[in-house]
Amino acid sequence: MFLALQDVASAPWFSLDLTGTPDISGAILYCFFTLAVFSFLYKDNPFYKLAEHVFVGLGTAYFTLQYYDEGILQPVYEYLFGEGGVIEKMETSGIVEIGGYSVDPVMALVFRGIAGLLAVMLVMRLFAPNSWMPRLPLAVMVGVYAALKMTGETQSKLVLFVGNMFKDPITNSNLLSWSELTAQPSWRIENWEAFFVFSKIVFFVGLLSALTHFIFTYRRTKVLAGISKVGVITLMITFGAMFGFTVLGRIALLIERVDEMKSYTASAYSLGPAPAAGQDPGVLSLMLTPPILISVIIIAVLALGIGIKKDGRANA
Amino acid sequence: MASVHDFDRRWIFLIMGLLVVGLVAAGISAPMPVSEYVDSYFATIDKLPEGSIVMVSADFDPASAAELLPMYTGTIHHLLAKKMRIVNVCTWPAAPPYTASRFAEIAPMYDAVYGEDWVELGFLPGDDVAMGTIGQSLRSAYPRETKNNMAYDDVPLLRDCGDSMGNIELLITMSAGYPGILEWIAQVGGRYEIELLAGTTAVQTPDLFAFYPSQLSGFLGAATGATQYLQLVDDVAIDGSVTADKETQQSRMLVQTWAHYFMILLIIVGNVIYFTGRKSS
Amino acid sequence: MKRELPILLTVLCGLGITMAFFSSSAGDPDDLPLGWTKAVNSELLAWALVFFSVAFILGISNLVRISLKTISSRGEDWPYKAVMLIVLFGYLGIGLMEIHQQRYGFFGSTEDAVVGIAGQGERAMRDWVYFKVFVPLQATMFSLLAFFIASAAFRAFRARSLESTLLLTAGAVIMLGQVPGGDELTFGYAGRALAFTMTYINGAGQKAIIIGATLGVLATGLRIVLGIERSYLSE
Amino acid sequence: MIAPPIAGLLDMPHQSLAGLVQALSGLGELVGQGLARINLIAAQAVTQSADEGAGESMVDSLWAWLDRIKEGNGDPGAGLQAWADTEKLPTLISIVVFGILMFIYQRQAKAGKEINIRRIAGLDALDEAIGRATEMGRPVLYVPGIDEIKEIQTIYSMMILRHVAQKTAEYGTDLIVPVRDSVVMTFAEEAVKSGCMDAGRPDAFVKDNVRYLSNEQFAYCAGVAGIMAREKPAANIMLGMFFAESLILAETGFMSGAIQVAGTAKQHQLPFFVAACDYTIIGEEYFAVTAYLTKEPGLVGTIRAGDFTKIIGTALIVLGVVLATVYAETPGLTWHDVILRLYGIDK
Repeated sequence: MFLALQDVASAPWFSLDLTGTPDISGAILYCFFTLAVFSFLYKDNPFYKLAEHVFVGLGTAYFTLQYYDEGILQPVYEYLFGEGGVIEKMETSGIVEIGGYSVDPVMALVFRGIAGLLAVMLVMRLFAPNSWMPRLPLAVMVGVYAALKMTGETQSKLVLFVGNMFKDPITNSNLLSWSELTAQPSWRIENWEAFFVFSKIVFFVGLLSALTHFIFTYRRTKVLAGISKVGVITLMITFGAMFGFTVLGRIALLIERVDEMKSYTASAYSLGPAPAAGQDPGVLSLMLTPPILISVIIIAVLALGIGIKKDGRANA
Repeated sequence: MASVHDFDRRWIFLIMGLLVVGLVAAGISAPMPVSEYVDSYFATIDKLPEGSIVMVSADFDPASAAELLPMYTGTIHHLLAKKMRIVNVCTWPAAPPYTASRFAEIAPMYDAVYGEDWVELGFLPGDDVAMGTIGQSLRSAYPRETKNNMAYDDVPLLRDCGDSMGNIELLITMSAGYPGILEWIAQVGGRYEIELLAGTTAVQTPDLFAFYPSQLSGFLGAATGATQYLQLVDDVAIDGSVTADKETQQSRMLVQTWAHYFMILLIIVGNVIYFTGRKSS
Repeated sequence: MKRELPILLTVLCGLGITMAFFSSSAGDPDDLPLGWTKAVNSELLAWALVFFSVAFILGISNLVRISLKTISSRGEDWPYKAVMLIVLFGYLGIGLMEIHQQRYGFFGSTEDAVVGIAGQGERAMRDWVYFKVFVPLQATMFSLLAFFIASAAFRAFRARSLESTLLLTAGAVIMLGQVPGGDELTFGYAGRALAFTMTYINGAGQKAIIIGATLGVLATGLRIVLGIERSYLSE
Repeated sequence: MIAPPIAGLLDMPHQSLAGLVQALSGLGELVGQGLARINLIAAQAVTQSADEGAGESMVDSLWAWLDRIKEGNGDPGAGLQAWADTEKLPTLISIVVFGILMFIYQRQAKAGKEINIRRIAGLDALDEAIGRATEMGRPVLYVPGIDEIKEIQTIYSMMILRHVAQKTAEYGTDLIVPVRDSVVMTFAEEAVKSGCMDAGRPDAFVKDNVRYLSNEQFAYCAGVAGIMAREKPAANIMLGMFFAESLILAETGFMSGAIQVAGTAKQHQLPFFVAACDYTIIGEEYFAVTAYLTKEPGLVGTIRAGDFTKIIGTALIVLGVVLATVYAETPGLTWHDVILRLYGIDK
């Protein structure tokens, strides 16, 4: 069979070793959840609902564990009570470094203690939804992150960003990626100096007109509206180009999915009787591999479901 | 003629699905020409002396693994084949299982020893702040490694790293989005004058042209880049260990081409329907 | 007081972080007059991480509350909600056991001899579920985009007006230029058009959006840090 | 060297394309030559003034003065360097200048100076969408993006949510808010509650309609897709920070027949919203939403300050490009350094 290209000698039913041959029970789960999500393309159905709810449960649990470890155990428990932690330093009268700055361990304990107190206040929401206490930790978070973003983004996306634009002045051709682009075999452009200049002008006209489009409060004179129109054109080409550029990445995802499914069509994963050594496993064996078996089941159930009840909820 | 809105888009889904399944099943592959960015990515790793310490940051999750995992695998093969020492970090919470399983599979091929030839430091929360911390002091970012929970100074490789980025020759990131390569450039690349390489998804690739080659010594862009890179790595990796991966990638590029043709056909058909529909009404 | 205190905290924390950002980092913080701001910065970030992590309790309780309500009233899709809760707490249970076992060791294992629940590796069970269930779900959900991008192109790429014609032309040319076959088909012009459009037009459009948006971030951030903006805290 | 522009057009079909490109190049070359000419003249003028001695010594003394401020009198721990990160000074100056502008315009607006905001189609559509949901008796779905509260777009989305909640409470329409993060959930609850309060209908707040789904990006996405498919909201409002899930949400919403308004300042996701939604609020427009909806003078003043900054910025970019061009052609000039360094460029 053309599908069973690569053959694995034998697959165990269950194995925690993630580097060896995947186990059959895992393969069944893997194929089921993949195909169940794909079934959403046809319409909302029980398989998708199951996959969705499992996903929500599992995703929440996975993230909770990560942040329990990195956000509670490490910065609170390990930091205070762990090996070389604040408490140990208090006994040995050492010094705690916070962000490279030396702090008395008692102070460090007090600071983290306040954090713990505020964290408890946050959880108070559960018991007293209208209490003012949870607002305190929320206020801290907003203050911290708003300041972090304001300073960081102004620096990187405004000041340095605008500054760097002049590093490729109009007439200097070896400073921008133009000559580098020509080296990509499929993206070659002859290194015409003048065309390069022309491109730079396109760039600056596009940039300035698109910026003008985002002026909101000045009266729209004919000139302003005209420049803004050029800006809209630039933005539309930008969107079209980005859309087209993204296609490659998105289709790669689908191909990888199909490839993974294909790898489970090897006879080692077949639920049917094992073929004798050196024998062609046959069509039945292939039909009984997880991807094909499960997709047949899903398609059959969905097709029957349509025959039985037409509840008008198909999302056409 | 049916109007555009009456058309059941599930036909498009079906044709797209069948096209991809059919072509993947056929599994035809052909080699690709290698672009400059990929060449320079490969050369940057290749030219490093034996035993150099390289930090590899896995900044992706299963969703982007389709694009980035082949690059990651290829890079690990390449580094270990060249006898580099790898410090592995993650700024995405869903990445560590991937890195662990990759190393478990690849390291034995090159007789690499944990703690000496490679070390896994695991996930560090805080996005770009975490990157800043790593740049400032690796020891305070990771008091312990993640695999065996050993203290920083008990690991020979980390002892050699010391505390600053100074002993690390190269930083490679497999970057799926935020936080990723742009944040590494801002937080570490610019401040510590360390050489940077990146593997990125298609969506991010256009952002990177501006950084090459001044701030970024090379990059692998999307599936195209991964394919080209694996072609190169195949020659240095231990006998044929990445050949299968390479051929898979090559055949995937062919599927890509046909899927793109299909997209363009869709646009043409969509416009024909639109214009004929408008005339008749 | 109850009204002003949160705003005061926001302003104080905001100013602290801002000061730390601009204060000198040339040298050891201990020797610098504003070195303490680095400590404030570092400590506040740790706080935020703690709050963020603790808040998972709130999210999970919201999820559980709504699900339990549905289950107890036998509302629509209640069996699925039950499955979700089982998966959630099952995985949490496995994970908590493995984390504590790995770090502090219990059930007879010591810290040095880390033994997972099934006896293989420190996070064996967690990773098994991760690779067999989490990975296919996440990757497949993402790969739905391959279909949606096709249908979105089919619907939106119509030459209705000047703008949509430009959108469509740019998209189609870039798609051709991206794949080796498409580039050859157009004698390499699609590839050149791709390079030109991505670098210069796309570059200009994106930079304009980024600059504009950053001004918005600056304005909003400044209003919050200075305590002018309060509407997010139900003032 | 450039071939004669027209010649290429007469050749084979695909070569004629090359001709077109070359013709454009010819145009570019003309412009380029013109610029080079201007450069030359400007350069000569500058060199002359430098020869006269005034320019150079002034610049030199300026630099010396700045260096003294920066480094103090050689003592470690003295001078500006010990207090502030001198590389970040341009950022500090930008923020302070913007802050001053903001205060000036806010005062002006509050004093009654009329400032109008131009029409933004996507925002007019917000009302339309909520109205339609009310007519159909179906809920409104508000997706506040998927980022955590650390993203300013998310904080801002909470402010818009308050207005949307006010509208839906007035109309008596259900508002479903699925959130990806627990902290955002608490903010969203507060915002919806306050919105209902603003409308004078505190009873309209339904706690179960603010739903935490999962911190996992695509698990959240799967959950929202499920809500769209099952509860069939008549209007989907998606405002905030979005990543790859944008198109999954927008297409699923389209398939369920909802009217869709989306807005984000994340440039990567805008193409998908433009393609799949009925109305899109692009980039900075997103940050003008609350000002546009409330017409509150303080907020409008902030927008005005932003506009003014853009005008200054545009002028600076033009000036900078001209200077950088001149500079590239004639190295050795000194006074450009001053302005170039202001933009954060070291030669």
